Amino acid sequence: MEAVAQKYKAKDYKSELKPIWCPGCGDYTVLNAITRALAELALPPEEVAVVSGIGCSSRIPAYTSVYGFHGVHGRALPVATGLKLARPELTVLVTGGDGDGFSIGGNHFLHACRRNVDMTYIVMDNQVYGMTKGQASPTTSPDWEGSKLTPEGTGINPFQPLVVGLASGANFIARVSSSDPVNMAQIIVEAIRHPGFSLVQVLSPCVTFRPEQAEWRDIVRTAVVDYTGDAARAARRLMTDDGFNVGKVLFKGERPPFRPEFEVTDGSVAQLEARFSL
Amino acid sequence: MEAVAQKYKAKDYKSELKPIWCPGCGDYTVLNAITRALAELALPPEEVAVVSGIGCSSRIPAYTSVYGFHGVHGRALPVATGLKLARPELTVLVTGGDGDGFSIGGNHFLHACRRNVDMTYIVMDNQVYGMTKGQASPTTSPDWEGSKLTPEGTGINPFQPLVVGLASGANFIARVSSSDPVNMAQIIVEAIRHPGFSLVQVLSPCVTFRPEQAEWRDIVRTAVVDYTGDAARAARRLMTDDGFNVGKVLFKGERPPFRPEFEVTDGSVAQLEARFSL
Amino acid sequence: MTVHSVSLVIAGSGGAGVVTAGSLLLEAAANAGWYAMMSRSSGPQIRGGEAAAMLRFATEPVMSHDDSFNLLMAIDWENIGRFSAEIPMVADSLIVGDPAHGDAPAALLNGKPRQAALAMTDIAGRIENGRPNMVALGAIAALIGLPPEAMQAVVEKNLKRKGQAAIAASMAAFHAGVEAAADLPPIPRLPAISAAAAPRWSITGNEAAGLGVIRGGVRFVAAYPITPATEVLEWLAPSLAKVGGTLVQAEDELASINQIIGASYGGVPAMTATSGPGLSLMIESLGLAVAAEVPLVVVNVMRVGPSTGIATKSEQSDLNIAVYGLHGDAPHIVVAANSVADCLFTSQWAVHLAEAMQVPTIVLTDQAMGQSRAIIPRPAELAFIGQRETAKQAVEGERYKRYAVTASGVSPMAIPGTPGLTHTADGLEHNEFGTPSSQASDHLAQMDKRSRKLSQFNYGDHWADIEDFGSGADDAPQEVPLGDTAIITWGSSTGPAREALQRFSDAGGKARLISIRLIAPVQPERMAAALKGIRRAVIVEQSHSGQFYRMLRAFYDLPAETVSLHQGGPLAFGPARILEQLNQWSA
Amino acid sequence: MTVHSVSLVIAGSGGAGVVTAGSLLLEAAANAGWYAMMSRSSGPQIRGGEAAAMLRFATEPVMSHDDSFNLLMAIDWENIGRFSAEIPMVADSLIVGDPAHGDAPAALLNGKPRQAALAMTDIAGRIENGRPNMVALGAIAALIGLPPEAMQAVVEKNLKRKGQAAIAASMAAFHAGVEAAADLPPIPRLPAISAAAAPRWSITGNEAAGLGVIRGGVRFVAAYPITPATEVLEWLAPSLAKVGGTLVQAEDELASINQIIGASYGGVPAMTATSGPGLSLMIESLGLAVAAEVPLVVVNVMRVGPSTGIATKSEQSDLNIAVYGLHGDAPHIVVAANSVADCLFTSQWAVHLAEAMQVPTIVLTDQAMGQSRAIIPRPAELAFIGQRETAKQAVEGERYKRYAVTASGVSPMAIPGTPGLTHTADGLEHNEFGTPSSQASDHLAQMDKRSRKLSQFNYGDHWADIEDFGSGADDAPQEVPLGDTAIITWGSSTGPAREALQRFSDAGGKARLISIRLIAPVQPERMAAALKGIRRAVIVEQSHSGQFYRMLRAFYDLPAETVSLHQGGPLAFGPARILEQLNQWSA
Ligand SMILES: Cc1ncc(C[n+]2csc(CCOP(=O)(O)OP(=O)(O)O)c2C)c(N)n1
Ligand SMILES: Cc1ncc(C[n+]2csc(CCOP(=O)(O)OP(=O)(O)O)c2C)c(N)n1
Ligand code: SF4
Ligand code: SF4
Ligand SMILES: [Mg+2]
Ligand SMILES: [Mg+2]
Repeated sequence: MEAVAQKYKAKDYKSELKPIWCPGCGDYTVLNAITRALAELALPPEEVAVVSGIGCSSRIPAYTSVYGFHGVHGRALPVATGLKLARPELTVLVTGGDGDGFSIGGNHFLHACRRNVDMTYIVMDNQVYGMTKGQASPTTSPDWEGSKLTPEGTGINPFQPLVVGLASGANFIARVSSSDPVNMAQIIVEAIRHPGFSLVQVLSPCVTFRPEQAEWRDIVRTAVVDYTGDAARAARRLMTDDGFNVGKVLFKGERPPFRPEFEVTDGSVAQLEARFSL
Repeated sequence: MEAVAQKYKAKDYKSELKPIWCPGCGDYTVLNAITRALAELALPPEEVAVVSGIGCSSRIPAYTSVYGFHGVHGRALPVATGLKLARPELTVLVTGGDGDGFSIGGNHFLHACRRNVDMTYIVMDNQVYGMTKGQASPTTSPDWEGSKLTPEGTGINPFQPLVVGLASGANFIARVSSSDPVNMAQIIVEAIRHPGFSLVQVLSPCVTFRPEQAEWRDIVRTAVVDYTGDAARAARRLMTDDGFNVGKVLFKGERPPFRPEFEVTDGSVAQLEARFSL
Repeated sequence: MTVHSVSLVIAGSGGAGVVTAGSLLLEAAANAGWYAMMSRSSGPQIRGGEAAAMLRFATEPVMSHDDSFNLLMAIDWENIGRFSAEIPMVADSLIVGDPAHGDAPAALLNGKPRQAALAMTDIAGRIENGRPNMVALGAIAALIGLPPEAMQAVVEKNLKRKGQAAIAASMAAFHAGVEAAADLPPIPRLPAISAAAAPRWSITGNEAAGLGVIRGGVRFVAAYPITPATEVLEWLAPSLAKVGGTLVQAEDELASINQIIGASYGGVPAMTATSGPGLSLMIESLGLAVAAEVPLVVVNVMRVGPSTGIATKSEQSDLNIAVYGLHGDAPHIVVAANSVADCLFTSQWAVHLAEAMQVPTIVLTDQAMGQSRAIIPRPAELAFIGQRETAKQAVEGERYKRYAVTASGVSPMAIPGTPGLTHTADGLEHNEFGTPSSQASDHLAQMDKRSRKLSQFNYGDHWADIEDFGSGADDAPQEVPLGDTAIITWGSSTGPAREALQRFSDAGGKARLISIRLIAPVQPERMAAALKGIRRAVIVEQSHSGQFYRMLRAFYDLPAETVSLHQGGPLAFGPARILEQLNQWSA
Repeated sequence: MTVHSVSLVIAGSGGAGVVTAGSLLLEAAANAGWYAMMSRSSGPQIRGGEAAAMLRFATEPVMSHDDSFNLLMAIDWENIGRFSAEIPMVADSLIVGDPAHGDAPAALLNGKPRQAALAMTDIAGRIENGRPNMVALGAIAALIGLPPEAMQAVVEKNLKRKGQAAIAASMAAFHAGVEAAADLPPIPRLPAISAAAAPRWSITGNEAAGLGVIRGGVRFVAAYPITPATEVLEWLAPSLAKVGGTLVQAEDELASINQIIGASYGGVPAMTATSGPGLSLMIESLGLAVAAEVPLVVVNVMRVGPSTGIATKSEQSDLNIAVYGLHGDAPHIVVAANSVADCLFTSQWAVHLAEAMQVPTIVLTDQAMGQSRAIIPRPAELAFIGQRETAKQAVEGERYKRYAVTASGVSPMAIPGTPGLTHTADGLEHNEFGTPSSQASDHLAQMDKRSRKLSQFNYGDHWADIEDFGSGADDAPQEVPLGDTAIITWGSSTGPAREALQRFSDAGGKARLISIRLIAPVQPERMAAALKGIRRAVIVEQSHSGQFYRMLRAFYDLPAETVSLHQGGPLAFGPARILEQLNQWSA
């Protein structure tokens, strides 16, 4: 970011609360990137809201200094939808995990992509339920035997968030790695700026229950192609990639965001009542 | 179907109950096609189960003579999943509507595709909530103004069931029209025979709340290309088609169905208890 | 013979236009200066099929259906027998059928009603574009004393777009029916009332609930359709648009409840409407609204349970889930409307309560009142506007306490957009700042606060409708009741209870009605005052297990002699059954 | 000074191995012929952070924690003050800390406990591979009278894989701790018991619940993780595999409840486990299981509510949702375990009840018992195996009635695969065949049947544990109780209540314990018998609003003098608070 004095610094968007996260958790970087992005956008903290569900990653709101809402497991997107529709002038971010967003919250994910309300959804994908101490999430590979709940592995193909997001109509799709917070901040800036529903998948390792994810840092590579606006083409790309192409926007759509008409006529409650009058 | 005497006739799979459907409803044809398909497969009625949620289309089970389960709105797929996993020898069908399956039931749809349990899901898509008297469903076009709930149209892009099904891992995908019950029956036969999760979208008009769908009969055309087993290619095709290519299988995958190991060792409850003994 | 009220049913299959005929009659009754109520019943078919419109007309506002009907006018008989339990016909009753359609089904004849024939098809056939249902209406009008002018005005209004010829044809059929009625045996008639009567509305309970929340200030609604609540939402969609609000259709009830949580957190009063199955799905997030202290209103239009039950029929059996359904100790508000008209008051009041206390509020209505249309006196203006205590200004050097422990239990809420007061609202247990805490002391402080704000609020007299019946009864209930007997009831059972009490007092009895509107939090002191001097009570409700009775037992001291009258839906209590209990005591 | 029980806490931060130390101690205690119970508490961090292991040792089975602890052994002090409310230290108590880590936090000193120093770090440092927590264990063993051999055996077993050197190092540190304890002030000691004592198990409540359902016949489990129920599922996953069953991880609780409905409809007894938020999401489909009459078991391990509340702490506040949470009138079964050991009995019984009556059954346990490990006497074999009444053979010329109205209310169920008995199970109201019906008569018949099957079942003596305390008390409760006082309680509150009664009777008092296991359906006749001769009752529960008390009031006739002792979580009732109430009466 530029050297000139900014109106806000990243730390202006941080609260004093000490995260409950394990040392080394990828989510620290995400918190940093979000605060950097907000500083870059110079948004007054009171005009930003961060909404989340439940999970380690869903703890983000309270660690920021903006308005936060920490709801129940899997329901962050509808809360954010209601908030943004009722208060279109706010900048609304949603943060959460792969379990919160793609397991219990899968239906809202589908319909949020489809509805295309102007908000940015940042999913910290660690391919595990961290908060409940290490069970397989939808993005976990079928042969991971680290969970007591599925000691032989789940045997189920992983959920592909970006492909499903695209198929459902997300208007902006990117994948980033928590090992590159500066790039992540830039992509979040873009995501927030892009109208409609923006989806940012963050590869954010869980050092405690998936220690092998420390390797991600070395596996990830910057995606070679630039984004496309053609959904069918993006779909083919995403369906054939291995999940480690990061650092770039992968799809940008042009659909106008959903914003119901607040057709403020000169109507009054009295007029509504008149219709019942005999 | 063949002229030789069959073990079962389609009518053997019908119950005596008179459907509550409106005269002309597309669902009558679907009921016929399902019973034809079962006859073709010569499955003993007691070895078949049809599971559904709530909606006009979800009434199918009671109109058949097989085992039926009519559950709550949106939850047919998990019921069927539990049933099939517990009783792998049964043939399990799931029938329902676009609202039941893609609105309230969307999350189970995603995960059923992904989990790939061996069953066949037949969705009667009429782009409306028939049972509750005509509201927009996820597949309704954004500018349909026929619902009092969304008198200006929903303004939301329609859900693309086959694209999302494919993106989530469905192992067999087809689209058929209720105007061609013979073809539909054949495709249902194929779907049942194909291992894993099979998705059959039926364009099944709601004559009451979407009378304009009477035109579908004339609009639909038999898909020109044959199915592919390449998901990325299928995705591109499905994302660019207009939804009226019917009568053919569109995708067939080779993923083995999910069937948890019932590792029946010589284990006994006593052995489990021994682990607590001091 | 003129009476206070006349009850009749118009029934027929499919295209018979039963409901249209009923609606015309209702409107005509209003023109005649009467009050009226109309409910509907129909077969299982999605569209078409048999239907019955049950109407009651009276010279005073109609609160309930009668125990039986004076008249059944059957356009045809197809499957009409299916309604027999809902339309009791007694010896005095008159069944009129069209000979062209054969005989009345036996199921309708158990009470040995009188029978008569009206050749509706024939008569209509003789008039160009004449329809049997208009002939039926003519006969009905003649039988019950409805002036033809009253119908003329309605037909003109409703058929205006179809042109003069259509109006003429309809009225010709109507008048032919009036004439033909001369040959029919009489049924009770209502006296005509001056048309200059008090101003009146025609409204359903579902519309009234929608209007109520708009009056209360709701401007964001999330919707997922479900019978019999859909009309609340369908009425709201275009109406909200007219007053600067919006309705969004959600993907399911989990989404709709969370959308309104989001909107309300954003400062816009919000609501949704649903029925039992949908309410079940909202339970977890209602708890979130309790813990995070987000005001909202859920109108739950009850239908027959359990599970999918009977979607189109009424029962008062969601009391338990509404009051006790949330996990943990989760204080919230439950209010119940007790008539079509009261749907307006109660839902408006609900917005006021929710906003004032930052708490989710469930409004219970039911299919019987929600889908019934009534002619009611024009409702009063109400002062209940949602008014949330907000924090507007940061205090220098002080960190904002979203969940400040205050004497009232209400903590001023900062709305996003307010500088200096950013915070995170949380469903996890938290301290005053909203920071998650697992300390017993924080849990206790917040639990106390969340229950205190409800217990200390002044609900005024609205907690219940208390009415004394019997000579000497005044408008306002007396300090000491006239008799020593009370009916305690709620919701839709209030109408029949009121009517039973009216009959009881007409026969010289004295008793008190207590119809509870504020179901939770309970009001033991107010109840004790209302029960002072009461020795005997009968608890009336439409639930198989007596949910209301059990709840009263749990929280109130009831008179030593208390009888629980409960029955599951869909049949409502007739006033007679309640009266029987009262009479038993006075015998 | 030897006593019946000794209570102690081991606390420390992060890697201090507090929980490991506690577990070793627990096992060693078993070797010494003692009984024991261990619960845990930890800070908000996902991993690491401060932790405390609370242990109580006794010569008889341990039912509850004591009011205070005899000893706190702190490996270090970091954030340990946070536990002060959970680990009351009184004047008699001894706090032992390591001088290397400074002073004890003030929050722990309110009760003015004695303090002493033990240089664990130093001592351990002098031993190769010596660890401070083993030094602590040595000191504890010496203080409470645990024979070193008992620990030797445990260390050998647990470190076998690490080799002889590791064992030697650990035992060296342990013995150094034993020696160093000579300088510490004394605390109460337990007498050693012959190792040839009755056979014993070491088990947690969550494991016991898992074992119970497997014993009852469950072979299909659907799972969605949630604290503090996850261990039930994690224990079941590999265990089911060993007995020919299976566990499937579902996408959410809506899916898990419906998966088990499907499996059970398929004839395989099925269950899931969850906690408050998950139970909320299952509510709608529990109603489906009621209406469609599908047996299943849900083990709900309660945590602090409302909403997400405090996931890791205990409260008895899901009683309401479990009993009343379903919409409509939806009769089902709710049972509650009242100790770690009883989790086994009650969950096994639950499978039996669910299958016998084709009804969903909720088992309530809680975090306190679910996540506590206890040394218990080996549980008895139980005859409760799920046995469903099935229809096996079509009757010529008769259509199968899935929902036949029978005297018992139970209708023989045809399992898919059975020829000639195909039918559709339905959550819509239906007639006997299962055909949807909106007739009041069908609704009533099915409602009656569904409630009759629960009310007519013979639950035997298991509905409650009834125990008389006081001289003359026998094993079996007397026809007429010894005293005129009773404690009525349930679940985790039973342990402290039992202990209070023990102390009360040790001091010459007489009173009765009624711990209700069968929460719903209620058993008014059995309760009336149990309360015969009782004039005073105290109701004990861990809920802010007194849910259990209100439920008792709603359904039972309680003694005229009834006191409700209720408090929200996470702090459990100490026996002393209950005893105080008893003493107040006897004074
Ligand atoms: C209704 C409900 N079900 C289950 C839980 C338990 N739970 C809390 S967080 C979580 C999973 C979190 O996983 P993810 O979203 O991937 O977040 P992470 O902790 O990995 O960042 C679960 C299952 C809950 N809080 N509520
Ligand atoms: C939890 C719940 N919410 C809402 C409903 C009301 N409902 C019944 S069917 C239905 C929609 C059915 O639409 P679809 O699945 O497309 O079936 P169709 O009638 O069009 O065949 C709805 C919303 C319900 N029964 N349960
Ligand atoms: S458990 Fe995993 S996801 Fe959670 S805080 Fe620790 S490292 Fe991060
Ligand atoms: S309403 Fe539509 S979907 Fe339902 S039965 Fe009638 S035509 Fe079919
Ligand atoms: Mg995760
Ligand atoms: Mg549909």
